[in-house]
Amino acid sequence: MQKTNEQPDNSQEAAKQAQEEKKQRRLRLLEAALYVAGRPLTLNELCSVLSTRSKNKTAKYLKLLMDEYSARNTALEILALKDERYVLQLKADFTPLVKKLVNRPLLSSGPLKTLSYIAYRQPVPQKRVIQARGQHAYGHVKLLRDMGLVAAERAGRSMTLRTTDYFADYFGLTHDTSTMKRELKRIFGEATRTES
Amino acid sequence: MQKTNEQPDNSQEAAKQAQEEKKQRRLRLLEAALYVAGRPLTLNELCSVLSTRSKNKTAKYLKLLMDEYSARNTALEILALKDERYVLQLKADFTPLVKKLVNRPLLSSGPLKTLSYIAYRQPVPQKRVIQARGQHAYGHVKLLRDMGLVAAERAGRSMTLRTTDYFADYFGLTHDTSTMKRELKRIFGEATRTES
Amino acid sequence: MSTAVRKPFYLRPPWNILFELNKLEKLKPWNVNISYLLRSFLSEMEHTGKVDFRASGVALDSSALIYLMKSKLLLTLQEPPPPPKPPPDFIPPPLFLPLRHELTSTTIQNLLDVLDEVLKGEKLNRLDKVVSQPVLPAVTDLLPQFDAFLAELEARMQTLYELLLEKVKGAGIIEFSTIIKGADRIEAVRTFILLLFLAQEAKVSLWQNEETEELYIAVGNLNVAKDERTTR
Repeated sequence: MQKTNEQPDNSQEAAKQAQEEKKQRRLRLLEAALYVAGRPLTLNELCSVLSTRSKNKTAKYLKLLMDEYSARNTALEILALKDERYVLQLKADFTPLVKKLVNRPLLSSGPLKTLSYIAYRQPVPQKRVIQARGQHAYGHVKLLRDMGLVAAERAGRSMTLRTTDYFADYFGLTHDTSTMKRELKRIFGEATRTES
Repeated sequence: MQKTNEQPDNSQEAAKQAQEEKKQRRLRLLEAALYVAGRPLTLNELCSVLSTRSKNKTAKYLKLLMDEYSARNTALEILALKDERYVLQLKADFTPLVKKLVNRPLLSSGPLKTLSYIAYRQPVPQKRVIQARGQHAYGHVKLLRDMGLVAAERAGRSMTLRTTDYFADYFGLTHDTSTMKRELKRIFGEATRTES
Repeated sequence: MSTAVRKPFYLRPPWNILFELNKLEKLKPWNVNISYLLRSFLSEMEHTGKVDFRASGVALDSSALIYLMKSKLLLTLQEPPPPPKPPPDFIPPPLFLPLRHELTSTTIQNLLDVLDEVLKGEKLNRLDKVVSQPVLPAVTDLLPQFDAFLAELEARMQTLYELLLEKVKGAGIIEFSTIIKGADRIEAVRTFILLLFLAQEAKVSLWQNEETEELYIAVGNLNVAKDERTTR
C-alpha cells in the first residue's frame, strides 16, 4: 500500500530527475564539443551535436553552460562571439604562465608579426610581405601556410596571400574579409596607441 | 572595544582567505597547464608551472584538482598515469559523439611524411632524412622539433633524429623506445608488406 | 697683402678634403665624388686664373689615393652602400593567439598512408643520387663592373708603360710634362693616375723637383741615387 501511495511522488521525482539528467547530458555534450574543437563553433554545429534543429534551445543550454563556467572558479571560459559562434578557451591572464607547454609552433613574435601584417594588408602580394618584413619572412609564410592560417593564390608569376577562415576562428574574428579588416584596424589601432 | 575583540578573528579570517586564494591559484595554474598541453604532463613539468621543487606539494594539489573534476558533472576528466604523468582529457564515452567536429590535422602532408619517415627509420641521421625527403625537409624537421614530436641529438658534426614521448602519446604508442619500434615496425610492416 | 693672408680656395670645403690627408683616412671613400671634386677644382682654378701645379699635384695624388681606397674595398668585396630604403610600411604588432586545446584528426593510419609514398621517394632518391655541390654564383656575375674596370685599367696601364719604355728606349728618366705635352687637363689627370698605379706595381718610380715642381718618371732598372728631395 505504501508503495501505491508513494507512486505519484516517485514518478514526479523521477520525471524531474530525468529532466535534470537530460539537461546535464546536453550541457556535457556542448562542453565536449567545444573542448575537442578548440575553435569557435557555430550555433548550427552545436545544434547538430544536440541533434536538434532549435537554435533557441541550443542557445539556452549554451547560456546555462557559460553561466556554470563563469560561476565556477576555473582557468577556462566560454565566450559567445559574433555571428552566433561560441568558443571555449583559456582565460587570457593564464596564457603567459603556461605558454611554454603548448606543443604548437607560432608562438614566437616574428611569425606572428608577419601574420598580423598579412591580415592587415590582405590580399597582399608575397613580394610586399617580404619587402616589409625581410627575407626571413619567406620561412614565416611557409610556416603560416603549413599551419593553415594563411592561404596563397598564384596570380601569374606572383603570389597573393590572405588569411583563412581558420585564422578568423582562432582570433574570434568575423569571416567576412572587409569587416575583419575593420576589426583588425581597430585592434591594431588600440595596440599601437598604448605602445606609443 | 568590539573592534579589538574582533581583531584576532579578522586576521585569522584573512589568513585563511589568503591561504584559500593561494590554493585556488595553484589549482587553476595546474588546470591551465593540463588544458593547453593537451597531452600528459610529467610531475616535473607541473612542478615548474607552480614554481616549486616539491613533487609532494604538486601531487597534493593535483589530487585536489582531480577530486574537483570527478565531483563535478563534466565531460572532462583528469587522470594520473604511470610514470608520474597527468592528463586532462575528454571522457571516453563523449568521443564518438563529438568526433565529427575534429577536422584539423596535426600536420599538413609534407611534414607528416617527414615525421613518418623519421618514426620508421629512427634513430636516423638528419642527413639521411634530407636525402630521402629533399631540401624542404629541413623546414619540416624544424617544425616537428618545435611541436615536440621529434627530438634531435648532436653526434659529432651530425644530428640524429628520433620521435618523442609526445609522439608516442599522440599516436597511442608505448614510451619504451625498443617496444615502440617493434610496435611501429609491426604496424608499418603490415602496411608495407604489400609493397615489396 | 690681404690676398697673401687669405687661404687659397682649395683649402675650403669641399676641396679641402683633397689637401688634408689625415682627414681623408677617416673618410668612407664611397662618400667622396672624385670626379666632381676634380672638375670643380679645375674650373675654380680656371676661374681665378691662378694655375697652381703644386696644388693640382696634391689634388691628383689625393684623388688617386681615394680611387685606390675604392679599388681595395672592391677587392675585399665591400659592397657600395645600398640605395636608400623606401619609407617603412606600417607593421602591426603581433597578434597573440588565444590558447585553446584543440584535438587534431591525424591518426596513426594517416601516418601509415603517407609512409608508403615516402619510402618510394627514398628509393627514387637513391637511384638518381646526385652529389649536390653548393652552387655559388660565378665571380663574373657578382662583379661584372669591377671586372670591366680592372681590364680597362690594366690595358691603359700597359699602353702607358709601353709608351714610356719607347720614349726612354728601354730604361731612363722622363719628365711628366713631356708625357702630357699637348694633352688636355683631363687626359693629364688620367695619365697621372695611371702613373700612380704603375708606381704601385714598382714598374716606374716617381719623384718631384720641389723648385721646378717637375715630376720625374724613372722607367726600367735604373740605379737612381735617392736624395732628400725624393718624394712619392
